[in-house]
Amino acid sequence: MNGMSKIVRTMARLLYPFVLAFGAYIVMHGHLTPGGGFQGGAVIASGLAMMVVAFGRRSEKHVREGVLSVIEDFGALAFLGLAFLGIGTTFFYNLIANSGWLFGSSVSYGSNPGYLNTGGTLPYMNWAVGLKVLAGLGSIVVLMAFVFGEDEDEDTA
Amino acid sequence: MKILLDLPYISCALLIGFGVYAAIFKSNLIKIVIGLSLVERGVNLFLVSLGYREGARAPIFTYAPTENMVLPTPQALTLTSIVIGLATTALMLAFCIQVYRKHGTLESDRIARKLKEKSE
Amino acid sequence: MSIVEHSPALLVGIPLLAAFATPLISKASGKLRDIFVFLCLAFIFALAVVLISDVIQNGTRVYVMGGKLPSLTLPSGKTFPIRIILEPDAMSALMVLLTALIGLIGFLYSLQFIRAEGAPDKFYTLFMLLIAGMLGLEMTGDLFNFFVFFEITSIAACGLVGFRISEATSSVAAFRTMTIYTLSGLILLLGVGLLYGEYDALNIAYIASKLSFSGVDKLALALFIGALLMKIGSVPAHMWVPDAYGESPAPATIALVINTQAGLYGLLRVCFTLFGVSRAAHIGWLLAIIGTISILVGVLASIYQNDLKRLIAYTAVSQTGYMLMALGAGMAAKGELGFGRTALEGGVFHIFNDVISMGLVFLCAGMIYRATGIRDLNKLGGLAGKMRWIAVLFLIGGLAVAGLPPFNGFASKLMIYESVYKLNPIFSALALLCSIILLGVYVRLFYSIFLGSKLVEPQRIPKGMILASSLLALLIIGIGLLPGMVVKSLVSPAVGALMDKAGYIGKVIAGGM
Amino acid sequence: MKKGLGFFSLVILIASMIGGFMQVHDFGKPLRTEMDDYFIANSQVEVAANNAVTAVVFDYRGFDTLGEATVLFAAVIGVATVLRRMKG
Repeated sequence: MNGMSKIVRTMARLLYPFVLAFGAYIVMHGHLTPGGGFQGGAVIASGLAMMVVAFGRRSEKHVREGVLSVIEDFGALAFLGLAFLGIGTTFFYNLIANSGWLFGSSVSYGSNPGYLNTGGTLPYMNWAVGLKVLAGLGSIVVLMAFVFGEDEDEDTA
Repeated sequence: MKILLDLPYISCALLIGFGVYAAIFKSNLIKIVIGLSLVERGVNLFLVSLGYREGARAPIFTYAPTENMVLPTPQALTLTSIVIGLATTALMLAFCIQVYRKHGTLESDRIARKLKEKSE
Repeated sequence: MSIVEHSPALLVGIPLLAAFATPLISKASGKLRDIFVFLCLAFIFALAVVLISDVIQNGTRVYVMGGKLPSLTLPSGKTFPIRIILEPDAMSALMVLLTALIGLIGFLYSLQFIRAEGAPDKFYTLFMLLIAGMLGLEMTGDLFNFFVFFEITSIAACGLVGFRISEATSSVAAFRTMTIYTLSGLILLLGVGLLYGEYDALNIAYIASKLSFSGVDKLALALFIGALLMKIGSVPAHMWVPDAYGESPAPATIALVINTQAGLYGLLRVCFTLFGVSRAAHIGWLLAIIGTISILVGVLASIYQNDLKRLIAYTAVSQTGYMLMALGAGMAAKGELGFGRTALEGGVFHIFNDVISMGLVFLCAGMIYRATGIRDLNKLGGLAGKMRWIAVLFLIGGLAVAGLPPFNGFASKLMIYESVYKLNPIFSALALLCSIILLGVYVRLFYSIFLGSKLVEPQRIPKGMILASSLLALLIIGIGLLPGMVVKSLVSPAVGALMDKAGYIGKVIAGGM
Repeated sequence: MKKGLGFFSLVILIASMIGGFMQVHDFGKPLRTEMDDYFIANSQVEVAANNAVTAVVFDYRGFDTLGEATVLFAAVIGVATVLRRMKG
């Protein structure tokens, strides 16, 4: 897979931080606005895919499958750990909601402007799942993009 | 008139029907994957349209009036099923890549012929 | 917090923990990973023993995911469950025990098997995911959750089928298997959607208590049955079985065998709990007919096979047919009338026996392939001299599959013949005939692999693989000697739990406070 | 021949499915909503989340989401297994 022209590469480099910021926003506000860990993670992974398409084989050094798979494992373990957090009561019990810890303040029923410091384990889980999805989708993209070696590239492309 | 009101259900049926047709009668592996994706989209559309209430809004309380919201469960189910569909599609495409690497083609009858030649 | 109370959640959580942590740990050290996976599997097995002894003593358990109490199934003042509820009854517990056992034996076998295949970390991860998916599938009491675990097992299983990338056929086989699995998963999801639209609920017990058998309900149930028949590889969709069983590495194949039985468990759950055994008579006939055709097709196709693992895979199709026939006959007799209950017990007992004996045969086939690198029966021969112990193990497994007296397969097949004969003598006669042909097939197989002129020089087989297979052989002989005890202590409670629809529903509906 | 058979079965499949879907409740008028009304009414009080869908996804049906994350994990491992570099 070869990279694309200089114009595309420059635009991709310009857009990349915005895509990342937008994805992080969606993950962070998952419990308040439409979106959540999966959606935000997918947005970030699409940013990774954009870089892979624009830079081709040159991006292989920066977006490494090994690093992504470690991030994915950590995301999955964090999600499972958050689920195990409530095992004193039941598996998946939302221990932090309405407890006063970080993300633990309460909300009353009805419309409100949206308070970030709410949701209990939900924001933590959103972050865990977001990490997992961005790394998982990213590593699928990387694996599929670079599956053919340099020499095979010539005759199959 | 009822037919027009139930248009989403009919489009689900069409999507699922065309998808199953492609998955069974096409010989190109990529087309089979496309067919299965179509089926999955049809089922997802069906799930999401089950939860619609007339004139209702999304079940999110941020800056929104609280009366008349659509059902949240079908949306959650659809979200789950979309991710599952994505995962299956990715894995099937990986198998397609591997088949292409091994046999140099994606036509199932040609692959079958090659395998037969090899075993003889 | 007691471990008994939380055992259903831990039985899913621990294998998932093992699966997620395996890639990280194997980056550090391969030996550490082996120890870690073994400890997790041993813990799962211990939990399964705890669960089954508790369930048989105290009846069906409920575990509410994320509730204020594990047993608080309904929210305060309401009459409907809102959270996901795990509901292992005696039948689930039996399947869980079997899955944990096969997981442990498959791991012991693969310790020395998989190192030669490359990428052991990925193999163990997929293996643990498959085990986790099956454990969840067997315990869940929620329809959508059932679909999710169904898909976990499908994807992990297909990853294992395509594991041997050096062989030209494995990716084709994996693609075919994946097509069938995906289609069956989507059909299942459509059925779940139909029932959700009708009752605004996903809990199996709650839906079963409300089910009115309108047109939509019947359509949904038909979709469930169709999807699960595809998953277990009965006749109209049996073509994936030889592909999948033939191409996967041996320890993965035995996990696939129990995965098929987990699908059969889902079919039982749908027929007995959603339908209720009193309404399932015509479905029973349908299943019995499909089962008989599966037996015929599996046995007849196995005669013409020349590939070792594909041949055994076709006999596995016929074994699934025996279970379907027995369970269908039991349903057709509504579980009463004297022989209905025997048929159900025979079917469930045969699930147990089939996993063990089929597993042993597949493990032996894996060792033969490992020692010679050949799967073509025409090129194998005269291995008995160098592989005496494996020849004995293979003979035990083959005779158990064919259903010869001293082994476990005989006990369950006898129950099946007796009871099915009272429903319809033709089914029973065909099944008996096929068993005789099956015996012929295995004798021929044994002859062409182990006797005759020596065609290849086998390599040495590591001790761990032989040890794991010997454990299964011990189980076969043990169950064959004491079938009455196993039926009484494990199978009979499972069948009782399956037929007790009111008890299953009552556990959820009466759980409010 | 094969094409005609395929077209015929396609028409039958779609017609029977439309027939089945027509028996489902009318679009936009669900028959029962008690479980979902509970989620809408209680997601803010019990889970402290404004977004009822996220409350369902991560709290009430969190176990499904764990399964879903596992499916994605399995797919990634599966892709990595199938597309791994072969020795030699």
